[in-house]
Amino acid sequence: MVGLEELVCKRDERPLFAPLTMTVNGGDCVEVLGPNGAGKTTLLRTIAGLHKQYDGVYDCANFIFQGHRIGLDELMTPLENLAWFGSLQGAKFNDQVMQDMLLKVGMAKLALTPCQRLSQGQQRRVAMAKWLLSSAKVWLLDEPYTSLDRAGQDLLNEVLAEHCGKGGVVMAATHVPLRVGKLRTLNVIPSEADS
Amino acid sequence: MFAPLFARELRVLLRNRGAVFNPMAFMFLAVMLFAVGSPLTDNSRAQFGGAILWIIVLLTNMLSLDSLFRRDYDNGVLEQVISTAAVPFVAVLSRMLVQWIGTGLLMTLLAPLLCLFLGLPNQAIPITMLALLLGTPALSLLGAVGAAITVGFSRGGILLGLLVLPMFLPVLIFGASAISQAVAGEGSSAPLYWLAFISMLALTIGPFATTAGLRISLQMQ
Amino acid sequence: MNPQFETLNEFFAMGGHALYVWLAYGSTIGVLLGNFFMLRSAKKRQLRELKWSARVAAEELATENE
Amino acid sequence: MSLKELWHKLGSPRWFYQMSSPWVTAFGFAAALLLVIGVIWGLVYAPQDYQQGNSFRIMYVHVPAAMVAQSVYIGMGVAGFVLFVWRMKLADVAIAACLPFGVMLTTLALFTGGVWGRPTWGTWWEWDGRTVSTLVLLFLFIGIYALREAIVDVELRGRASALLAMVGTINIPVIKYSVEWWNTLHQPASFTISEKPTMPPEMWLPLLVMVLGIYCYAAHNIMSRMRIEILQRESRTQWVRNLFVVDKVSGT
Repeated sequence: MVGLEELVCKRDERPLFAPLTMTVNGGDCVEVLGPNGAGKTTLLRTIAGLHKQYDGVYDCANFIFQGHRIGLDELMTPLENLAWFGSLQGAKFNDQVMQDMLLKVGMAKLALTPCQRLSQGQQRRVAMAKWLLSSAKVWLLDEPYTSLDRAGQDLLNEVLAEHCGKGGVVMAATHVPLRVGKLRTLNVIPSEADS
Repeated sequence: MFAPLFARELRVLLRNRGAVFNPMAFMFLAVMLFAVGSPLTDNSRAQFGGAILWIIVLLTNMLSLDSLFRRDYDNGVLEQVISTAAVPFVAVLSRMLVQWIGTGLLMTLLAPLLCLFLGLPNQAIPITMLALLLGTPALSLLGAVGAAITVGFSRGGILLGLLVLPMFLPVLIFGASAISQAVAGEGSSAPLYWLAFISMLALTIGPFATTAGLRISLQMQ
Repeated sequence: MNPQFETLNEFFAMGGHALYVWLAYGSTIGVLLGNFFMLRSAKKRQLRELKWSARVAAEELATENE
Repeated sequence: MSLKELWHKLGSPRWFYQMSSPWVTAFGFAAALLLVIGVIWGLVYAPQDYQQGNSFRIMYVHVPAAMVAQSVYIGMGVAGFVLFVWRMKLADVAIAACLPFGVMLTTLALFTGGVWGRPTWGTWWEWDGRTVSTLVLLFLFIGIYALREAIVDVELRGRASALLAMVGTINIPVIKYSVEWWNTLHQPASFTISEKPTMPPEMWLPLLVMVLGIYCYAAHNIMSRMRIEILQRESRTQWVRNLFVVDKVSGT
């Protein structure tokens, strides 16, 4: 579902890491590992089509992307954010379904509170509901554990495992080890600093 | 797909009242400064009122453009739009349209008040409103390109002005002369047609260029 | 086609417009020439730098091969 | 060489560097020759204007500068299009080279315009249609310049300035027309300094020579700037190093 072939991301015309080749199939959970500054974020942004400077080939369709920035409008409620996210992809989510998802991530009580009053961790949970609602097969997640509490991290693991179990794909850049059944690793090795 | 996205933007506009209210307050403040700073006689009011009005409209629009994509850029909504939307163009277009509603359309509705404060005769009010209605879309659409390119800089304000104000010049010329011709009691259909043409041209290139500009700016993160 | 001026003095006077004509031509020629020479010196400086770094690179390569 | 081949080769800065060398020299000599002929022709042989007298001769330096400055901007817009659509690196080099030259030429046109305005209008600065168009052109150049200064990443800098140059180029006709229109409304009842349609050949021929001369100068200047820029950007590549290693061997 995701294919990388000799993919090298670049910034300011300089390669960030050694070429990456990988074929990710349905059900795979891929941990993108690498030291700080290796280009994990840039790799995910490239696959999501946000970063355009690269050599090599990649192929990825039907995905969602979760970056450092949560991607919720702080003036709107979680419910409105979810509905908006659906309309971005031309889908219309049923109210009932949205509520179920918010319940699942433990945010049902705050469904009608503007996001600016939610904590970072709570906003992350809302984002999780967003992934669950979308029909995307591939989840590209950048540091998904950030600002989540213990329970939240457990929830995340559960959600990821469930997604992979249904034949979905997760690619996550993280420093916290993922606890998901079948785990694959993609090592991002920074290219030698060219002086 | 357009309707729900457009509705969302409208809702944001209603909740983010500062983004609408502050530029309008600035506009009236600027009108006051002009009126007090230059002792306009009745004659010169009729002569320069249109130009002053349009200059203030231009500056107000430029100020509000700086925040057009700023919030969406900072909170990650923009990268969601560009990466996951089925057609990012539609979302961007609806954002631009709502920006126009919050500035250009509002200014059009407030035009009688502006005319009153600037001492323009009553007979000029309909033409002034029409000129604003036809000319301000060009400001929002062309200005959005500059806003998209500068959104990646933490302080893009002055640069934004430098980029978009030269492109606003035709709107100023035709807009101001539409009003001055109306004041003089002449027909002002020629400048009005031109304003409509410029807005149409801006509509054909603005949204595409803005989306392209946002794609560039998102790579700066 | 004949010269429009009888004497050299007349030519320099430009019919009373000397200041403007010579200012305009002087500034144009000055800018064009100045720009040309500035570019040339920039090019020379760059060539010197590149030659230097090429030599450094070549010597490094030679020591590596030994 | 077919057009398609040429197109592919243009993608390689190295190829441009090697092929441009004789062209730079040729344009340089052509510019020198044409400008010397044009200046002498314009200063000495062209007839006086019946109204403006000898100050009319300023036209021969002012009009070409203004014309070519505008062409340089449009050229930049075309380069922007090429960069945007085909991601051709050379186009970014061209934009980078056009910018300083364009700013310089536009400023020169404004300055000589003012110097010409003093004896004709009685003022150094008049808000004439041409003045305004040229001033807007200068602001358009400065805008792109400022944008390029603000972006660090080479590729993004190129793409952003390409986008802006394209939008600006589309806008230039509208701006020019609107300014002309404005000018006919506000122009005081004095004569305009423009090439009158009745201008006799002995007046416009030197102008033609000067225009061609400035075009050649522009080609020479922009190409040499591009060559410097290419060497700068590719200084780490083997082909640039080889250029100088060979020099050294043949020199010893």
